[in-house]
Amino acid sequence: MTDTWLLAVLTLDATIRVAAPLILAAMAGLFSERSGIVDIGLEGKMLAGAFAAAATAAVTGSAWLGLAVAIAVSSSLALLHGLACITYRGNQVVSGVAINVLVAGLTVVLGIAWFDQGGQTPPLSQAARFAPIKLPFADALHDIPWLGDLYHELISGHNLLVYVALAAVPATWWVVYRTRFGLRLRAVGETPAAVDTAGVSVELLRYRAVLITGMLCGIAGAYLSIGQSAGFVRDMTAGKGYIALAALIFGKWRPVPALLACLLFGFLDAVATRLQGIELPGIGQAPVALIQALPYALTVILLAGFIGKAVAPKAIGVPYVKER
Amino acid sequence: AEIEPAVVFDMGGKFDKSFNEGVYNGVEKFKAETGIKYREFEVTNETQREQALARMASKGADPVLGVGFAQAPAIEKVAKDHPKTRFAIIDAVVDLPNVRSVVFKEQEGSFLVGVLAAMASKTGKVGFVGGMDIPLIRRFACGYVQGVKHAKADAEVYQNMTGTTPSAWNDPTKGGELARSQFDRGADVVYAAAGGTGLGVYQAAADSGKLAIGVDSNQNYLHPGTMLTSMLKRVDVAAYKAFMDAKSGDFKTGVQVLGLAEGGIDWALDEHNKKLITADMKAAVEKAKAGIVDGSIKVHDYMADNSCPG
Amino acid sequence: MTDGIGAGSASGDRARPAPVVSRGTGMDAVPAIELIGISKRFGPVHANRDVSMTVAAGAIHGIVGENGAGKSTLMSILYGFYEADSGEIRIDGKPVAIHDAADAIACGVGMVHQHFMLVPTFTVLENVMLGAEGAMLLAKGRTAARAELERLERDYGLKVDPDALVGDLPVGLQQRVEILKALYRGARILILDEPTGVLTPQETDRLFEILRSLKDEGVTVILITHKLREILAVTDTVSVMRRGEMVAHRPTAETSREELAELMVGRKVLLQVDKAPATPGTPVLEVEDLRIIDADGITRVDGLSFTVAAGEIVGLAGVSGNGQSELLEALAGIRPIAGGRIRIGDLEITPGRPTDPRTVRAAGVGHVPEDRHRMGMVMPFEAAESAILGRHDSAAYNGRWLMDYDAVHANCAAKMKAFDVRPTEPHLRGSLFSGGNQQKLVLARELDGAPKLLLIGQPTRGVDIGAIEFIHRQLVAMRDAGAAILLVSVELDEIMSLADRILAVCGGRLVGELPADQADERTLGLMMANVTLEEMRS
Amino acid sequence: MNRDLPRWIDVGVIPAVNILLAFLVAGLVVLVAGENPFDALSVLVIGAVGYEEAIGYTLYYATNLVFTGLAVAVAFHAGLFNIGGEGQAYIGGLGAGLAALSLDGTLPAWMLIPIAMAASGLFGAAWALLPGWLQAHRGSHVVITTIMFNFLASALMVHLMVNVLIHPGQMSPESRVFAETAWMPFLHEMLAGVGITIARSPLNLSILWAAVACVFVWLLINRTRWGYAIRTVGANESAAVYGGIDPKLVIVGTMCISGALAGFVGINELLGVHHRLLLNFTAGYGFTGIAVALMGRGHPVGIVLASLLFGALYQGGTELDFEFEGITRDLVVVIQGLVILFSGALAYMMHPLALRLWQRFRPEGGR
Ligand SMILES: Nc1ncnc2c1ncn2[C@@H]1O[C@H](COP(=O)(O)OP(=O)(O)OP(=O)(O)O)[C@@H](O)[C@H]1O
Ligand SMILES: Nc1ncnc2c1ncn2[C@@H]1O[C@H](COP(=O)(O)OP(=O)(O)OP(=O)(O)O)[C@@H](O)[C@H]1O
Ligand SMILES: [Mg+2]
Ligand SMILES: [Mg+2]
Repeated sequence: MTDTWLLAVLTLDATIRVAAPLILAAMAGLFSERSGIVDIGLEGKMLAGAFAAAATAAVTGSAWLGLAVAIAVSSSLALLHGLACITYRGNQVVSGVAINVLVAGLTVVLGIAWFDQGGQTPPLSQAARFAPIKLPFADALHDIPWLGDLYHELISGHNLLVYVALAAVPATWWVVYRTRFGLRLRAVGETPAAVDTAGVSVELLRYRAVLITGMLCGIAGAYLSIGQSAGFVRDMTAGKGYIALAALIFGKWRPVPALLACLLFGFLDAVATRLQGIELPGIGQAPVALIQALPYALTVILLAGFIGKAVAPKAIGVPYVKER
Repeated sequence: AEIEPAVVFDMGGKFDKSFNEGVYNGVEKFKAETGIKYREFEVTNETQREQALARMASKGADPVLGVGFAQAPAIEKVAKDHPKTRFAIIDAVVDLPNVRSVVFKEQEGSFLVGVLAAMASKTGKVGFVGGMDIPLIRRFACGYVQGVKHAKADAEVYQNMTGTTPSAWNDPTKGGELARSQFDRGADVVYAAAGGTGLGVYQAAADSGKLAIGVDSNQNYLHPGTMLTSMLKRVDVAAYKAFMDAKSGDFKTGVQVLGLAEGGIDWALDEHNKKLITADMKAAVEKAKAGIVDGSIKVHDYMADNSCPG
Repeated sequence: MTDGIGAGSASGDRARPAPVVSRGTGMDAVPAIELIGISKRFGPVHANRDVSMTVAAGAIHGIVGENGAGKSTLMSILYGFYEADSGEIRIDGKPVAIHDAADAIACGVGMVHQHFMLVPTFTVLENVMLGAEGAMLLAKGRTAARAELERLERDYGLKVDPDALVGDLPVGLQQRVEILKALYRGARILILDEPTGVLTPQETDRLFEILRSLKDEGVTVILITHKLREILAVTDTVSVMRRGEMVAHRPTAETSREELAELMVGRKVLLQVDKAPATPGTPVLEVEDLRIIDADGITRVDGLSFTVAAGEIVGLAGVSGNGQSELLEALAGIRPIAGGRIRIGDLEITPGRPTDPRTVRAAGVGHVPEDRHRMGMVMPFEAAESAILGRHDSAAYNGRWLMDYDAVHANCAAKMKAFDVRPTEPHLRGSLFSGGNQQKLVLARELDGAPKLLLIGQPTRGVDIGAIEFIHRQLVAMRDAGAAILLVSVELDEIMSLADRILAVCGGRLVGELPADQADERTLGLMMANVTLEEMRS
Repeated sequence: MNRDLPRWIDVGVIPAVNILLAFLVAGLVVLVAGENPFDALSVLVIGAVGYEEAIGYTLYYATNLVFTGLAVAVAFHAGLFNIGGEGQAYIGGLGAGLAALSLDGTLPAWMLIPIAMAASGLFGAAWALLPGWLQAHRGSHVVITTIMFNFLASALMVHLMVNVLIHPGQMSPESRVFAETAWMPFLHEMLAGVGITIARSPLNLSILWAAVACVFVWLLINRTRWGYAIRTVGANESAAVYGGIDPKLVIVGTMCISGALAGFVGINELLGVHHRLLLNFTAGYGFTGIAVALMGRGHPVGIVLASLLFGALYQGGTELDFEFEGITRDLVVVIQGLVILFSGALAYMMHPLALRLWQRFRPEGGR
């Protein structure tokens, strides 16, 4: 029984680890998309952040510097996206795709030029990473039945950025629903003209939104390369940006549902991992590919069955032009 | 005249820390020793394999080395078109008069590290992380399982494959998660045959204080203290020899099957892992090795009948 | 482009002007607004050409002009939404530089736009606060805003539930929110662009009361409208624009509808529809006990029965949101019905036998939708393509596989000529035509092929009087040719002058029926408020 | 966008300047990588279009991109963002492969090839059908479902190739080679048949099919009532309903057409080049198709031009990789990204400047 419980707790633990970058990226996307700027480029910004973090950490040996540079690099890409979409009113999807492609190539080119390891950064020492944090009393409380495991395994023992990811959700919620900036943000994604006629600059507002997106993506990237792993390898985001985007849409562009969607993706992934090779009653050992397809198939089913129509912010994807 | 060797790496890229990198190390060694430069190319899509090989051949390169089973059809075509050029392919058999095919008995090496894994495990549970669910990887897994059971009949082996897209070979985060999922279920030694993905597996083992087993190249140095050993597949030697033989004029074509007996497959013991390998373990593994070499231990090859016993 | 506005103000005077001293007095006082030589181009279009205008403080000033005359553009410049290419703006006698809406707000200018600038997913309170939240955190500003809203409600009688979602409000209330927004920002000058286009007579009367009380408080009001009756009713002075130029200024007391109409259009306009009495034939449309329930489960039409016969125009009068829109859509086959029966010629529609717009159209029905932007046209399409919407399958436009675009264009050009759509350019994008011309195009399409039954919603919304005259003449001609016409309009004037019979609806039910010659505004207004004829008599 | 600029500047000069800018920045990256940008550029250009074989490869890559680009564009006209081109191409290839494998022993080429082509279209369409249906009837966002279907497609393919279709006794998960009756003729072979010799390349008859597809898409979208319906649904769904068009039907139908177009990649890759079923032959063409469609502004002519540009980059990039020590395949990806950035996302960046220059220097007239 307790073994099963422990396994369940550990599965949830894995869920959180897997979901953390998705959560950060989904919150990132939320700011941009709520302001009316489509962001297919979450993937690229995350990848750039991952590379910047690992490269900096490898050179300086400091995880914190790595994080800072990741945020800076990802933010500059976000500003580039802003320049293309807000100032020059380019196609937002194209801009996002451009950033993804550019970063996929550039990280490797620079990686080879700087480290000469085929685009990888050197493996990082413990000090250059965000190590797991043991929360107070984690060991002392470990022996309490049920809750001890829960606290020790699930709540304690993650690296700092996991907690940042989890904190990002209430923070996002608070900013979006409780602050002046949030009010304007929500308005500019629905009816930019209303914001404009209210005497607030649509462009500035959107720039600020994409900047926040960039910062959060940078953290997500740093999580991948100097939190969860110990170095950068090419294309290490492996589609997480797209999954985060899917979670955002799944969550109808709202922080808490988006969080739940990320956790769901993480959970399905964690469960599928654990189902590989296990004899299923009645079926026998399911083909590996079937198990691997499970999270994606379930997402489609859930989407079709339970989630109503996702209504995007109305002005999304449309450059704001006064003189129509 | 001096030979003009060329190598075409496969999609993992020459710095994949395992298979392709092994070849890279081999040809680099050749370059360092002979001072002869070689041409190289890393393919990125299916079509480029043939294009690259043909290009090398028509530019006068000889011999041309193809890395990985996926290049077999391309080599076959190009070798037919360039009967004067000598080709070598690693991990596949191409039956042409001007092609040297080098294949390895990965199952044997996997068997050995399986033995080590079973002995090092305190829980009696060990893990395997493969890249993609393809025959070659199943061969690794199958040999490994046999080795584990050989040393500890009641041991359990968890197997995971990383994914279904090419990124499965290059997804260390996923690899780390897979390893952790096996640790969660009680495994304390994990063997990875997944290219770059393996890096995440080893890292996860290092982070959780469990043991990991490297593959292809000697990866013990990556995490001294938690890398139990590495299953060596001497593609570096195969590559080196292909070039060297061509240089010295005794490049033989035909199939070379390299196993423990031929020294093409081995396990790694060096300063990074010698603390982890007890005398018992060393004895057991050497015994198994001898048994395999002399035929008293038969390691089943998955590819022989597409199935794995037990 | 060129040196913005405010040549006179060296340093872009952004300070808020001193409070108006002279309140609503004579012409001798400093005018609240002076626009001097304003010009604005949109690409090749000269929307404003050297326009000048003066509005006295505390006055209600009207602006009239045809569609596309440049009224909205001029006001948008005053509000900082567009920047003029050249010209000067003075407020309270002082030159000001207005580069954006924030400048305008700082100068005490507020504007209620023709198309509302509201966030439909926000509450009234949030909409009012937007851009003037007061503090970083909303909670604080919210309390303050609530108090201020209450004050405005008291002072001006502007009542709205601050916590209602704007998207759920009827347009009349939405407009009130717009006015509240302006006042909340301390507007001393309020611009209203076609505010009455979407209002019922009662709502319009309420609005005018509000405008008058604003005037009493010293607020200067500029009112753009196509309805000359309203100009005469509420304004003090009026300016007329034509083709981007200012053509006349008049004190309202010294002018007349006829003069204004002529100034606007440049020719004499018939303000009254003259039509012969109807000679109704057999019923074409029969509606029996119809019930419609919308997607949210609300009953929109509740047991409605009526008929429309060939050769008559039946007007459906009602405050908007009382089921007329749903009724029209159901009759057109767009919306399923929940109960009852509809018969159009041989076509019978019941809940068990639903239909679709194609079938209905094939049965000889033309449908001019209430909202040309949402349904009537596809704005990014070229006009010719919008002109075949719903008929794109017809053999006239199709070969065996491919469409015959020559026919499509030729047909559109013919329609444009027949309905005087300007410019006569079938290749031009639909969105580039003015509202009136878009409306004429939709009408041309739906009147094509002599439909047996015409369903018409708000045929002249936002359309200038020249076009209105034309559209009304077309409808009467259709009727005389034997078509059955069901006319839904919030414009009582329009219904009374066009319809032969008038049905009043309220809450999805029929309140009563009147022959047009017995209808007057008061009776109809009461009926629309659910007072039956019997109740009126007793 | 700009009514004041003459067309030749708008669609001629400005895009050229944008591409120039992209290459300028790419040149800087080459410099960082330690090579001479001018040498690199000349290798890139010559490698892409400098000799027959290169042109063949460029056109062969472009063929794939035309299919996926058209697929994205068609869906876009209906307001649908089909990210699933990759999966649809994959499954389309499966269709072509299954047809070839099961019929190549019995049918002559003139029957087999059309059947295999049809199968690729049908399978691709089928893979897009469900996302389309879910969007139309359940409101599931097609962006998410098509992403998921990409993953599902690759899982399905790995399973089939490893467990079912693999040619026994070989390492790689590949089917047996099709009989020659299922081979789409190579262009160099066809021309050799009529006495013209050109260099060998993977270029095959599929390119004609791509041309047919372009014409088909243009006619469909711009000259048929179905295209009219597709565009109406894309531009204004309630207007479509008003006009008697059933958006659900249009959405499902459009997704199927889109999926079929993407599925045709299978013709070029499997029937045309590899002549067997294998893994990962789609190589990202589905994703590049998004960029192609958007840069081509959804118009077949634009898509062809964008495909040629990207095809040239693929091929010229391979050449770069061959020729330079310091340049790897990744630099080519960078150049692609820059091209998408400058001539796609920042396409309007030059407009204000161009407008100012034009107004100052235009031949005659003026205000
Ligand atoms: N945003 C815009 N972009 C381009 N041209 C515009 C724009 N707005 C207006 N125009 C042009 O300016 C002219 C004047 O438009 P404006 O909206 O000021 O007319 P209006 O008098 O308000 O008309 P209506 O009575 O229909 O509201 C139009 O005919 C149109 O050609
Ligand atoms: N994209 C555009 N480019 C040029 N002119 C435009 C554009 N959009 C609108 N206009 C012009 O702006 C003017 C006002 O536009 P608007 O949409 O307000 O039309 P309208 O006549 O007021 O119709 P409605 O009453 O239906 O809103 C119209 O004359 C129209 O020609
Ligand atoms: Mg207007
Ligand atoms: Mg108007």
